[in-house]
This record gives sequence, structure tokens and C-alpha cells, in this order.
Amino acid sequence: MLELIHFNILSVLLFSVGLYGVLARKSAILIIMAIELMLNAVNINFIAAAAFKHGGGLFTNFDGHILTIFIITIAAAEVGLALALILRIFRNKSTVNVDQFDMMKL
Amino acid sequence: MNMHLVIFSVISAVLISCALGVVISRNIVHSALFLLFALISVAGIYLVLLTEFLAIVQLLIYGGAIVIVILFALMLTRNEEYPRIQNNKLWPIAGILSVLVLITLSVSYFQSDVIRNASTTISPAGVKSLGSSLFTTWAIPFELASLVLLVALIGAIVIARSDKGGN
Amino acid sequence: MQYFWLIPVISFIAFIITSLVGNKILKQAWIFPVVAIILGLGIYCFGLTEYLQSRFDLEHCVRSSVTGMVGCNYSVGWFSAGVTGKETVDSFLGFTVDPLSLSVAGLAIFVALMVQIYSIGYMKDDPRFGWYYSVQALFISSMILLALSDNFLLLYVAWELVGLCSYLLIGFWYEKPDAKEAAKKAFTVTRLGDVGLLIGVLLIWIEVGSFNMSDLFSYVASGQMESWVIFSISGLLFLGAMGKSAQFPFHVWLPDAMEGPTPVSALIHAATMVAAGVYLVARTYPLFVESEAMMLIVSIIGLITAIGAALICCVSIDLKRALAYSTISHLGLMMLSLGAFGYTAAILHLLAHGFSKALLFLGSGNIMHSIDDLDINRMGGLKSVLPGTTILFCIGALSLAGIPLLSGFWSKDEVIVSIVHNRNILFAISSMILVFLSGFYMIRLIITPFFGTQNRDYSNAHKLPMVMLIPMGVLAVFVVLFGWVALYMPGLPSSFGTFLFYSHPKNFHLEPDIASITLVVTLLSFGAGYLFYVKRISIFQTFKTRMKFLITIIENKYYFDELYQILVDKIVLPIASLVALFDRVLVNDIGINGPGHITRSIGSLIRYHVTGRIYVYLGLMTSGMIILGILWLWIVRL
Amino acid sequence: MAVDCEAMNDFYNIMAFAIIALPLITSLGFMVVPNLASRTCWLISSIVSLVTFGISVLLFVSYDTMIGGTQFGFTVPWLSQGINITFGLGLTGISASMVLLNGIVLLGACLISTDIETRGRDFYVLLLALGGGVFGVFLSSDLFFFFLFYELAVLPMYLLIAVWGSSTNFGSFNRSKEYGAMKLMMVLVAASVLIWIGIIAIYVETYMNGTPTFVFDELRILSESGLFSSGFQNWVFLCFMIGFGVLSGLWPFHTWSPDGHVAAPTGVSMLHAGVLMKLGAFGIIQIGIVILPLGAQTWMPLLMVLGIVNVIYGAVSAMSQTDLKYIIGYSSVSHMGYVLIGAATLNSIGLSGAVLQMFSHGIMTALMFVLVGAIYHRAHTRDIYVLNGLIKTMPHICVLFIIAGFASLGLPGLSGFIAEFLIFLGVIKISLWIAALAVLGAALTAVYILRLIARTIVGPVDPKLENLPDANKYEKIVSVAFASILIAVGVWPALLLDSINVGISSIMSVL
Amino acid sequence: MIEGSNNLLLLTPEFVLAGLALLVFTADLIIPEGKKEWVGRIAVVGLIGLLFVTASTVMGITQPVYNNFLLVDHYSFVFKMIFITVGIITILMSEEFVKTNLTSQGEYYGLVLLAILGMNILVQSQEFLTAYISLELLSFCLYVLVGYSKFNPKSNEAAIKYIIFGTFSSAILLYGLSMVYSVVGSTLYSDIAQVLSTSGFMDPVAMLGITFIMIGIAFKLGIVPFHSWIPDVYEGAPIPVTAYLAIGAKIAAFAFLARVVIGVMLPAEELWSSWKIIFAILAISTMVIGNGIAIVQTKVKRMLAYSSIGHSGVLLSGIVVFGSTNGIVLESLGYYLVGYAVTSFAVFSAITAVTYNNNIELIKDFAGLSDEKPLLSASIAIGLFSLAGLPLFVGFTIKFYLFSSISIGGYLWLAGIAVLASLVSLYYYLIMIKSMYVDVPEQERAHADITVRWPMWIVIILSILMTIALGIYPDPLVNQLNEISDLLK
Repeated sequence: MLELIHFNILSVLLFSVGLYGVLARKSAILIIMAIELMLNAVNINFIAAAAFKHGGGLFTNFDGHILTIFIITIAAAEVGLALALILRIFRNKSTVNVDQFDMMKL
Repeated sequence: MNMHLVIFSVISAVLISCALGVVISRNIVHSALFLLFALISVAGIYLVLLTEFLAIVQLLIYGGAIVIVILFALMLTRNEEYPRIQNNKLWPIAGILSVLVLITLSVSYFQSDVIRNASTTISPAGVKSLGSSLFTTWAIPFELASLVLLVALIGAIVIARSDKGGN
Repeated sequence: MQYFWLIPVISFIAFIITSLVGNKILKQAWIFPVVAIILGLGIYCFGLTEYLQSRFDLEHCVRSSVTGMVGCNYSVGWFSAGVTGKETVDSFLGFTVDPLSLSVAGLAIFVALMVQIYSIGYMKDDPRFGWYYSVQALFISSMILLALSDNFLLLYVAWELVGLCSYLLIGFWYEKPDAKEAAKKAFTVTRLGDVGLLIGVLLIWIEVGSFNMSDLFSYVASGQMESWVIFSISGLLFLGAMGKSAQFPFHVWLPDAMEGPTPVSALIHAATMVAAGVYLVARTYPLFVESEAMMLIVSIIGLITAIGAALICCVSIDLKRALAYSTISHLGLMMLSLGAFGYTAAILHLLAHGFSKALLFLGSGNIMHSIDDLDINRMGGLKSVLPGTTILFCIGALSLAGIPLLSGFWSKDEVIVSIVHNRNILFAISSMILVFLSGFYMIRLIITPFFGTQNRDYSNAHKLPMVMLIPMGVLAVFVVLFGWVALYMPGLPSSFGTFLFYSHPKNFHLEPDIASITLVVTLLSFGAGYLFYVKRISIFQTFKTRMKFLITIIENKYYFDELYQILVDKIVLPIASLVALFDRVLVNDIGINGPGHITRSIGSLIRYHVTGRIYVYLGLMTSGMIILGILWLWIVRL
Repeated sequence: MAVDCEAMNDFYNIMAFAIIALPLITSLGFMVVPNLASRTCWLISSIVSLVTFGISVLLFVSYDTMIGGTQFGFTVPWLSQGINITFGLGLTGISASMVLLNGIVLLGACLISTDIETRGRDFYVLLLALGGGVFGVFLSSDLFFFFLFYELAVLPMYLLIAVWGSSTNFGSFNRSKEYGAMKLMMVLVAASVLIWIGIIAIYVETYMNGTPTFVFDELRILSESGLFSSGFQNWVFLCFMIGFGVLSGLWPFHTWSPDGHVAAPTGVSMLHAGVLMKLGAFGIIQIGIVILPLGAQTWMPLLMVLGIVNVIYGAVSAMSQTDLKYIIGYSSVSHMGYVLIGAATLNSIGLSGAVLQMFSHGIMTALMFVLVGAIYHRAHTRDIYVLNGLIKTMPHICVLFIIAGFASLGLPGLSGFIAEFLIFLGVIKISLWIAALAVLGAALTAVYILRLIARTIVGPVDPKLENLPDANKYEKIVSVAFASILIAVGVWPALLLDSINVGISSIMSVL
Repeated sequence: MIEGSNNLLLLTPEFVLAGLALLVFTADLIIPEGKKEWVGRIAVVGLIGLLFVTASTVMGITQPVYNNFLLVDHYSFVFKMIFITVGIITILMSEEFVKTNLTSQGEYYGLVLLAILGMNILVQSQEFLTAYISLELLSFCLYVLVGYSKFNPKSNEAAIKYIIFGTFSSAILLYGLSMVYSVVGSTLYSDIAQVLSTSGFMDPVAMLGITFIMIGIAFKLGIVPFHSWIPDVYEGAPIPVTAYLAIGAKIAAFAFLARVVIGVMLPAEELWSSWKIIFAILAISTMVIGNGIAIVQTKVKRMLAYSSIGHSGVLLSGIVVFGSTNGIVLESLGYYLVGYAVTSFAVFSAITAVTYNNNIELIKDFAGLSDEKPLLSASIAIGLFSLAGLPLFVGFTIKFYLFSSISIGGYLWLAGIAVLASLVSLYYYLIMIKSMYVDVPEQERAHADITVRWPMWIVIILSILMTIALGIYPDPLVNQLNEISDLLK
């Protein structure tokens, strides 16, 4: 039978793949993509929780779904801003690799 | 009833493989496409959870807008080793860390009895009730979200605009 | 009697005035101190006569049960510290008038007057004439204060002030390097001695609860003090006395103190200051008498000092140094007599020696003034050049040698009598040797400078002003008369013994047998001296060559100076530099800077994680996240 | 009559407040008013210090030795919420003489620092802040402001030494002024860390007991009522002892003071050695012994031993120093050792001896620093092998140096002797050997002082140092004033001892 | 339906602020290129007006608003006033800098205003989503502001690092929220607290969720394992933005953390007792590492960054004792934040004035500043001495008040470590002061060509006076703050 635990495990999997993407990837854009994956994992968790617990407990008026909507909007805004910054830094340093961004060390 | 289970497992398998594709593939364009397919399969998951409206929203915004913008960004930031991308030299540690996170979280899920005896019926969420609560109980966050979008918009323009001068 | 406190105060005022206005009225700077001394002498004589006719006002004067002498105490509160409930200490500016203080004060005032008049002539053309007289006045005031004070705190204060004045006066001509070294040496050695005195005073305060001497004596008399406490306190006090009176281990500073002007040596290093040690032992005699061991130690040290100094005096070439050593030997004699329960004899000898030694020093001052040289071998036949000085010098020397009819004879005789009576035969024989030696070196000091052949032309020797000879004359008269006075006190049926005594008055009487033996020994020593120095008889020359080794040791003053020098240079200073090095390297560089360097190195160590690359930071962040996650899982399962 | 005494009382309250506020306001004023020539700043600050000196004398004289206890006290609520701190001042027996000492030394420091050319204005800003801070410490009647003013006194030390100091090279090692300033500042603030923890621990203890307070008198009553357990008292007193001990040059932590002296300019090292080191001893007595008597009794032997080490160690290492200021630095470490011993005796004579020694040593070191500063200003070297026979060229300076030297070796007739004598009396009641060592310490002081005088002051004149000018007008006035105070207290110590005895009696009632 | 009063009048400050921001953006369109500083002046006038508006409307009212998503009470009132004043001072301070260095100057002021709006709502929110969205609003404005001098590669790099770090940590925060949501079912603090505080409730998912939320917030405050972004961003960002970050963002993050701890954690005893110890350990490591690395810094901005990390360690140690004292801690924390803000403005405004037209970064470059510009060096010196906690400056009283309240809460050893940390901090502040006052500059008159205009003068003199005045007589301010402590009573 399909239960909440399945969806949670799926979101954890997606979350850790996204996490790996953020830590391992060199190019900034790929890091942004990986963060998108993590946010989607969060959305899955929210909607699964809302769907399975509807009516029971304190779950009232579809909070989970609305949370997801807000998260999607903010994720979109964030991608826009991040890519603007990436373009700006590309124009200055003609590279997008994160390990070249170490002008500020000791 | 196991029909739901089968569909869910197929879609989640597609989702996880596309996610891994995003993260592992050597070619940057491939990873972008993998991202598109992953997001679409997430929309599928929403359908399994009987929230059609959100699936559509997911498809439209993520599939339509965000991936396209990322592709634009990829196109604009081509440099000499355009298609090839490597991982940074610390990728094994990254792998270990993410596996550890995976283990801790999943252990917590399996341990938690609240999750285990959650109800097994999926209750659908109609668009009408979604809309009404969005504009009544959640009005304040809604206004704020609009401001956030405004700031992102202005910020992106200010940063990306290539005007002359300045040191 | 009650105005005695005026004497030190007047000369202190004289000190202040002369030191302030001294170098302006350069030539007349001597007026204030001399006037102050004369006034002091007046008050003293008035007080003395009042005491002798025993017109005592009873609420101040009391006959002390311990010493048996009548002493009048007047005191006024000085300062008090501590809380009335708990421990308190109250100090008083008090002075006591009793035969002991009268005699020592008298000696001090009289000799000081003579020296001050003498030094008008002697120091006339010195640029710092005013400063000389101001310090003289300060010295006299502190000496009188020392003589009169009735509690140990005031005694210690005066004791230190006297040390200070001797430092200032020895180092008077501070341009001369060895004068300043001598001054430093004198003050340091006496200061080390004073450490013993101060600890002794502290112990007394702990035991008795107050600094007053009379309380101490009554406390001791009541037998509450254990014997070892008595021994240790008297030992410590004696340590201070040894420092000041240049007894055996502490005697090195007195010969060097001759660097100062001669009148200073006459006053301070002959009569008054060096006598302070003897005075202290005499003043605390009831304490010393209680512990038998202490008396023995006092007499032994006195004996060693006497004989050692006498030997050196025989070989020393500089006249003033010879006189200094003879002073040390006579001080040793006084300590010996005190150790041998000869209380009155010691004080009598102290007075007699004071007058005659002052006379001798003024005599050497005359020689110094006229021919600017004090090396005995290069002087000879001065009697033709300085006839007056020679006569006076001989009177002083002979009195010290113990020629009858002069004061030295009576006092020395009394000392010998008390030694023979109270001490065993060994002391008697050694005192006989002492008499011989003193006679021997005295005759040497008379013959070689004055009566030998004239080996230098004294053409340029300038005349001595009268102002220098008069005081010497008066002193000479005193030296002669004092002997008679000591024995048959006019107006009083009995002698000096009844005036100043310990526990019961007893009359001086001449013991014919001892007196004759000492007389024979002195005459023998005169003969030996005459033969040795004038006739240069061969047997003495062979004696000199054979004892070559011994004589060189004596000549180098038993290598004491070198010993102390080694002690300071090789031990104290290296330790000091070692400690300073230890302080800078270990305590400072490691102890204080250490933590600073450690924190700095920790800082640079931590900084390694700052590589600037973002994935390292994100990795750090996720590992932090994982740790917290696992921690919470563990807490939840707990 | 009552009204008038009431009016008199708050006249003195205003005086007590004014003595702190005046220097601080002038220093803030200097900061605000733009371009002031350093000469005018010198003039204004000298006038201000003269006024504060006047007030300190007034306070000292009008302190009624019959009644004792804290007089001229007043409290104003300062932080009324939360941990209700009230600002309060009060003069006790001991702090009366300390305020006088600070008045004198501050006046001296301001008068003689005429040779500050670079940035004179800032120098006086910091100097007056230092003076105001020290006044605050002695007058404050509660722990918080005691600590606040103590830190305020420490604050300007860094800049004063680092900017206007002088670095000297000793061949084998050199002491730059930055090093000296940084070390001094860090060690003093590290000491204040310990004191801070101690103060907070006390406050928390009173808070738990329901009566949160910082005020000394209330704390005294509480500690008498047995609030502080003996275990608590032990470790808190240890914090105070080490914290305040570091400030007063306790043995292992004393190296900051000689290095600080060497680097500091004359005026600053006068205030620093003369007054700042007394804060530590004042703290131990005022806070340590009064509020934590049991702790005092347990730690008293350790303080006694460290004190005697201070004395002997300071004297011996002073013996082999070659720099004048180092010698005086180590001699003040040794003299502070006496103060610590005196405080550690915990009996009334020892304590009054300690307080008198604090006063007399303050004046003595300040006098020595004025003279050494003058010598350095003229001969541009402090090496005792280079300087000799100075008395010929600078008679005034050298005579007073001899007086100061003799005061420090404890010659009777000068204040040093009375103080040390009382301390010896106090110590001998505790243990004979410590007293013997202390007296030996005094003798050692005599050795190195006499060596110093014999080597540099008297003796044949060095041709190079022939034509050095003698002290200028201000140095003469200040040095003669200090010397006459030394002699006055030496000859008639009752001047100070009456008020000190009253102060000590209020403390002894606790023990 | 909507519980709690829907009286939107209580939110007038926010609406006015949003209106003001939009007004500023439109004004930017009208005002010609040369005189963009007038946009800033409009913003300042607006903010001052806003001060009075908030004072009149919201003073002394405690009422949940709008389905108790927001709680308007004295706590949020005090912090709103702080944020608005911080905004005013930042705009005044950055006017000169923006005029000479930045392009598209108008939007700068608009973004600052929107950031203030984000902070206000963040402080008022009683519900995680509103908090998250306002946190994002604040962060987005700061991402843009950090990357504002876009032709300077350092600023771009700082912005990139900040945005990646920011989004990563908000993703973690959201994931934590989703875990808590799946257990509790609601995102309101009160609901979560109610569920968590049921005795014996130790659900791993909820616990991990709370941990992830705490990590998301800790990132913002710069607590140790999550502090790595602060030095790079503070160094890269333009100086006024660094000031705004170091003061505004830090106070907002701290207020939010305090709100969450009081709202969610305190009711659940076992949860809070273990979290106390974790916070204590984190606080100690923050102080040690913050002050430790600062010692060896050579760049001014990086040194100040690490010192601000040290200060957030001190703030965190304040939070540790929340449960055990009746409100004194919150009051002392409020007073600490105000004092910290005033002192940091003294330091940052002076550094802005010195470096606005020559990008000197090293501490050595400040050599000899005290000769040419005595007031600027005095302002920096006073600020640094106050940060180190030396008396007669506000730094001393705030540290004393906070440390005694911490030790009243029973953590005397934590106060001891904090005092030690402030001792270490004195060391590197002294190095900075040494370079200004003692060192001799290489080339003569290195700082001659600095001209300071009237807005900067106002900021510098105001902050110096406040640093000293609050230090000497803090009573009026602390009386204001004492009501916020009844939140904890």
C-alpha cells in the first residue's frame, strides 16, 4: 500500500542527490540546478504530508499545498537573481568555476 | 490499489535516475535536459498525490520558465571547455557526506512512529479550496512573495544591466 | 634635667639653618653649629650638677631596681598604629637621664665642641664648608639623641641617623673615588649590622609588648623570658653593636673611613659613634648579664678584635690608619671588659679613650694640615717643626699606653682588674699581651714621626693657626685631669664607681700588684719599641725576617678586605645577574609572552580551514549538519 | 547645627563627585575643542590637577577620624532595571590617604610633562582620563564602579606608552615601546578578567540570596551574616588575589611593570608606578579582606610567601640592572612586595603599615621618576655605566635623588622607615623567618641603592657630561614638594596614621 | 476563517514602509543622474517619518494580527525601531560612497528600505512560512546589495558566494520545516510548541526538523560551523553594505532566533535542556574561532568580520540562559544589540569615510591616520575600545550587564570564557589602534585627500556621542528595553 513513508524516502533521496550536486559540481550554474532539486525534494515532502494527513490532526485548509506554491515562486525568483549574478561574474572573470572564486583568502 | 504503488514506483525511479543524471553527467547540456525530465517526473508525483493544480504549476514554472532560463544562462556563459565539466577534486568527500545525510534522515523517518501510523488515504485538494485559503489565511505571505519577486526582478536588472562607467 | 631634649633639637635646628644658608655665608657657616654646641654644653652642665646634687623631681626620677642607678624619664607620644581593640603599637619620643647617658652624652658634646672649634681652622678653605658644618650639627644631634633615648625605636632611629651622618662625612670629598667607595662600604656594613639590631628590637617588642627599655628590664628581671630568647635577643643586639663599633667580622669599614676629613675621624671614628656599640651593650646590660654564654661571646670577640687590631697597628704605615686600628683594639678591650662584668671600668675606659684618641687624631690633623702627608716612614723629627703638637700628641699617646697619672692608666688598670677578677687566666695573660702591644705601637707612633732623624725638608710646612691648638690643649688637660677625677670625685666622698655602677656602687681602689705588673709590662714595651725602631737592633731584624710570613699576613689585614670583596664580586653580583637573567628569559619571555604566542599560533592554525573555495565551506556546513543530526538521533534514541 | 552639618555633608558629596568628574570633563573637553596648542593644554591640565589636588587635600583633612567608616557617601540609581547598579561614592579611612596620594602624584605628573611636543592635546586627554579613573577607583563605594574606574585607568596606558614612550636597545635584548605598551595592557586586562569573574560571582551569590547588590557596605553586612560559604570565598578570593596581585606586581606576574616603566614617558610612569600599582593592593584590602575574610585567611600564607619572594627577588634583580628605570622598576616591585606582606598579615599593625607603605612608596617612586626623567631628558641615556659624577653638574636633582634613595632603603626620619617598621611589626607576629627575610630585603635595598648612588651620582665627573643644565623650574618645585612630604610623613607619621588606623579598624571588625 | 483581529491598522508601519520603498523607486526614475543622493535623502526623511508613525500606532500594543501569523508586541516594536534607525544611519553613511563608486544609485536606497521591511516582518512573524519569506526578502535585498559594485570582481565573487550559501541554507531550513510539518501539521510556532511540549514526545523526525531549522538560522547569524561565508562577503561587499550586514542583518537574525527559541523551544523542557548545551558549545566555539582567527588578520574588513563572528558567539551565549532567568537576559541582550550597533556604526562609518575614494584594505595602510584625520581615527579608536569592552564606552556596560545575567542564569563558566574572548579581542583591536596612532605611514600624507561631507559627519559624531553617552548613563535606554523582558517572564 502507498504510505507517507514512501514519499518521505523519495524526498530524502532527491535531497541527498541535490546535496551531492551542490558539493561536487564545479560550475556555479550546476550548483543552482542542484539547489532546485533540493527545493523540489522539500516540495514533495510538503505535499505528501498535506495529502496523507488531510483532515486529521491540525492539518487544516491545505497548508502544505500553499507552502509549495510559495516555495516554487521564491525558487524561481532566486534562480533569476543567481543567474544574473553568474552572468556578471562571467563578464568579469570569464569563468563560472567555483574554485576560481578564491580571491578572498587569508 | 497496488495500481497506485506501481505508478508511484515507476515515476520515482525515473525521477531519481534523472536527478542522478543532472548531478553526474559530463556534458552540461545533458544535465540541463536531465533536470527538465526530473522536474516533469516531480509533477507526475504530484499527480499521484491527486494535486493536479500543483502538477500543472510545477510543469509551467519549473519546466517552462526555470529550465529555459538556465539553458539561456548556459548558452551565455560558454567558455573554452564549454561542454565538458568536471567535478571538483573533493567529490568523494561530497559523496560520503550526502550518503551520510541520506542515512541519518531515512533512519529518522523509519524510527518515527508518527510517520508510520499516518493515515493511508490520500485526500485530494480541490483548486477552489486552495484558492480561497491562499487569498484569505495566507494573504500576508502572498503580499510578501510579490515583494520578493519585485526585489528579485530589480536586483537581476541592476546586476545584469551592462551600463558604462564605474570602477 | 627636663630640658635635655633641647640639646638635640637646638643642633638639629642649627643643621637646618646651616644646610639652607650654608654656602651663602661660606666663611661664617661655623657660627650656628658651634653656638648650638655651646648652648648644649651649658644645658648639659646645668643638668649634670642638678643630677650630682641629686635634686630629683620624684614623679619622673626613680632608682631602677635592676641597675641601681637613678634615672629620670621624660617622654611624649610620637605615633600609634593599629586598632585599640586588637594589636596596637605606641611609640614615644622619650629620653632618660642617668649616669650612663650623662657620661656618654658628656663625652660626645665635649669632644664635638673641641672638634668643631678645631675644624674652623682645619677646613677653612674647603668649598663646601657650610655643608660640612651642617652635617656635623646633624651628627651631634643624632648622637645625643642616641645617648638619651629611652626606648629601642628611638634608639634605632638615632642609630641609623648616626650611620647616615658618618656616610655623608666619610664621603665628604666625594670627588675622590675611594672616598665614595669607603662611604658606601661603611654604610652598607653598618646597615647589615643594623639588620641584627632591628630584628632584635622586633623580638623585644614581641616578647615585652613595648619598646621601653625599663619595661624590658623589669620583664627580664621577673624571669618570664626563657634563656634561649634572652640569648638570641642579646646576640642580635650585639650583632648591631659589632657593626657600629667595628668589632671583629665587621671591622673592615673603619680603616677605610679614614678617607674623611681628620676632624671627622677624630669626632666620629674615635670618640662618639664607634662608642655607640659599647653604649648599646652597656645600656642593655641587665639583658646581657642574664645569659652567661652571651657574656663569654662578648668577651671572646672583644679579645680577638683587640689583639688582631693591635697587631695590624704595629705594622701599618699610615698614621691615621694606625690610629684607627688602635681605636678598634681599644673598643675590643672595652667589649672585653663589659664581657668580664667590668661595667664601670668599660665606661671609664670609653671616656678616657675618647678624650685621648680625639687628641691623637687632632694631632695627626695638625701633621696633615702642615705637611699634607701621613706616611710614618716618610716623616721624622717633626718635633722641631711642630713642637706643640708633639707634646700634646705624646700626652695622648702615653695616656693610652697606660702611663700612670694619665687617665688612660686608671681606666686600663680598672679593666685589667675586672678581667683578672672575673675571667680565667687565659684572658688575663692575653690582656697582658694586649697591654704590651698597645704600649709597643704607641711608642712607635711617637718615635717615628716626631723623634726620628729628619729625613725630609720641612721648609714649606705652613704654620698652624692658634684655633687648632687651643682645643687640643684643653683636651690634653682633660686627658690628664680625668684620671684623678675618675678616682676621687670632688664633693663626693667616693669615686666614679659610685656615680656609675651596675647593681651596687663600689669604690675604685688601686690594686697594687696588678697595677705594678701592667706598669712593668708597659715600660718593657716602651723599651722594646725604642730598641726596635730607633736603634734597629739586629735581633729584632732577624725576628722580623723569620716571622716574614706572619708579618705579611698582618700587613694585609688578614686578607679581610679581599675576602669581602670576593664575597661581593664572586657570589652576590653573579647571583644578582643570574636572577635578572632568569627573570627576563624565563619569567618574562616564557611566562608572560608565552600565552600571547600560543593564542597567535592557535589563530594561524585554525585559519587553515579558510581556503576561500566555496565547496570547502559548504562541506564544512554539511558536516556540521550531519554531526548535529547524528547527535539528535542519539539523543532521541536515548 | 543639624542643617549646617547636612549642608556641609552634601558640599563634600559634590566635592567627591567633582574630583572624579573634573579631570574626565576636561579630557573630554580637550577632545572636542579643535586646535589647541599643546602648551595651553599643559596649562589647563595643570590648573585642573591643581584644583583636584586642592579638593583631595580638603577631603583628606575634613575626613573625621573620630567617626570613621564611609563618609561623604551618596548613591544615584544608574541602571535601575535588571541588575540595578547604583552609582555611589564614599571615602573610607584608607581611601582618604590614597586620594591624597593620587592628587599629589597627578599634580606632579601634569606639572613636569612640559616636554610633550608631538600631539600634546591627546597626551593630556589620556593623562587626565587616567587620573580621573584612579580617583574613581579610590572613591567608588560599589564593586561595579570600582571595576569600571579601574578599567578606565588601564585604558589610556597603551596609547600613552606606545605613542609618547621611548624604546631602548640593551644590546642583548631590546624593549621597544610598542612591546612594553602591549604587554602592559594585555597583562592588566588579563588581570581584570579574573577580577571581573570574581565580581560577577559575588553578584550572582547575592542575587541568588534575593538581595542583589554591588555596594561594599551591603556586601559586608551580607558576608558577616554568613552568606558566602567558605569554599566560595576561597576560590573567589584567589581570583581577586591573583587579579589584584598582578596589578601590584606579585612575583610571577611582575615583569610587565619594569618593562612598562622603561618604555613609558616620565609623567605616565609616575602615575603608573606611583598610583596604579597601589590600586591592586587597595583592591585586595578593600574587596578581598573585607568581603571575603575566610578566603583571606586561607590564602594569607601564599600571599605572604609570594610577597617575601617579591621583596628579595626585586631587590636582587635590581642589583644587577644597568638601566636607571629598570632599577627603579624592580625596586618598586620589591617595595610592593612589602605592601603585599603587610596586607597578608591580616593584623591591624601590618595593614596600617601596608597602607602607609603604599602612600610613602607612591610618593617615593614618583619622585625618583621625576628625577630620572630629568636626567634622561638631559643626558639622553639611562645607562649607569655611562652616567657618573652627576652631582657636580646637576646638584639639585642629585641631592633629591639621594633623599629618595635613602627613603626607599628605609632610613628613619623618612616615611619609608615608619611604613616598613610597622610591616615588620605586623609580620613578626605571624612568623619570625618572614620578618627576618623582610629586614634582610631592606638591607639588600640599601646595597643596590648605595651602589647606584656611588656609581652614578657621586664620584669624579665624566668630561662628556660636563655642561648639563640642572632641573627646570617645575621639576624643582615638584621634586622639593615630594621630598618634603617624605620627610614630613617620616618625622610625624601621625598625619596619615590617624585616618589609616580608623580605616583599618573598620576592616578589622570583619576579621 | 481568519482568527485573531484582522485589524490591518496594526500593520501600518509595514504598509507605509512598502509604500515608501515604491515611492523611492519611482523617485529614482524622476531624479536626473547627477543628483541621485536626493533619492537617499527622500528615503531618510521617509524613514524618520516612519519612526514617528510606528511610535504612534504600535507603541505598547500586544495583539496577534492576521490569523496570528504576526504578533505585534513590545518586543517587535523595539526591534522595528532599531531596524529603522539602522536603516537611516546606513543610508546617511553610504551617500558619499554610492555617489562616487556605484552605478544605478537610486535602486540602492530602495533595496535598503525593502530589506528593513523584511526585517520588520521577520521579527513579528509567529509562523515559519511568513518568517521564511521575509527572511528571503531580506536575503535577496542583501544579495543584490553585496553584488552592487558590479565592476569590482571581489564584490561579484562575494555576491555569488553569499547567494549560493544563502539558498543552500534556506533549502536546509525548508527541509527542516517540511519534516516538522509532516509531524505537526502546522507551521505556527504555538502549534509546534504545543505538539513538542507534550511530555515524552521525542519524535526523531521533529527533532531533526528543528535541528535543520536551527542550522538555517545559525547560518544567518554566523555561528561557527556555518560562519565561513561571513569573512568573504564582508570583505567583498562595499563598505556601507558590510556595515548594514554586520549590524542590521545580524540583529534581525538574532531577533528571529530569539523569537523561535521563545516561541517553539522554551515550552518543551527536555528539548530545550539539550539544545541549551548545544548552543553553549556552539557559542564557545564561535567565540574561540572568531577571536582566534581575527588575531592573525591583516585586512581591516576581514578582521571586523571575524570580530562580528566573535560577538555573535557572545549573543548566542546570551540565548543559552533563556530558560533560567526571569527576563533579565533578554533585556541585557537588547541593550547589548543597541550598544553593539552604535559602536559598530562608529567604526564602520569612519572606515567608510577613510576608504571611500581609495580602496586601501590592509591594517598597515591606516598608518598615521591620527595625524591627518584626528576625528576619524578617534572614532575608530573609541569604537574599537568599546567593542573590546573598556569602560566609559557602551561596550563595557553592555558586556558587564550581559555577562552578569548569563552567570545569574547559572553559566558562570560561559561568562568567564566570554570575558576571556573579549580580552583576546582587545589584542587585535590594539593592533589596529597601534597602526593608526603609533606607526609612521610609508609615504607622507597618505590620507590627505579625504573629504568628509555633512551626512557622514552627522553619522560619525552621533555614533561617537551615543557610544560614550550610553556608556556613562544607560538608564533611559534600558528602561525602554525592560518591557521586552516580560516576554520571558
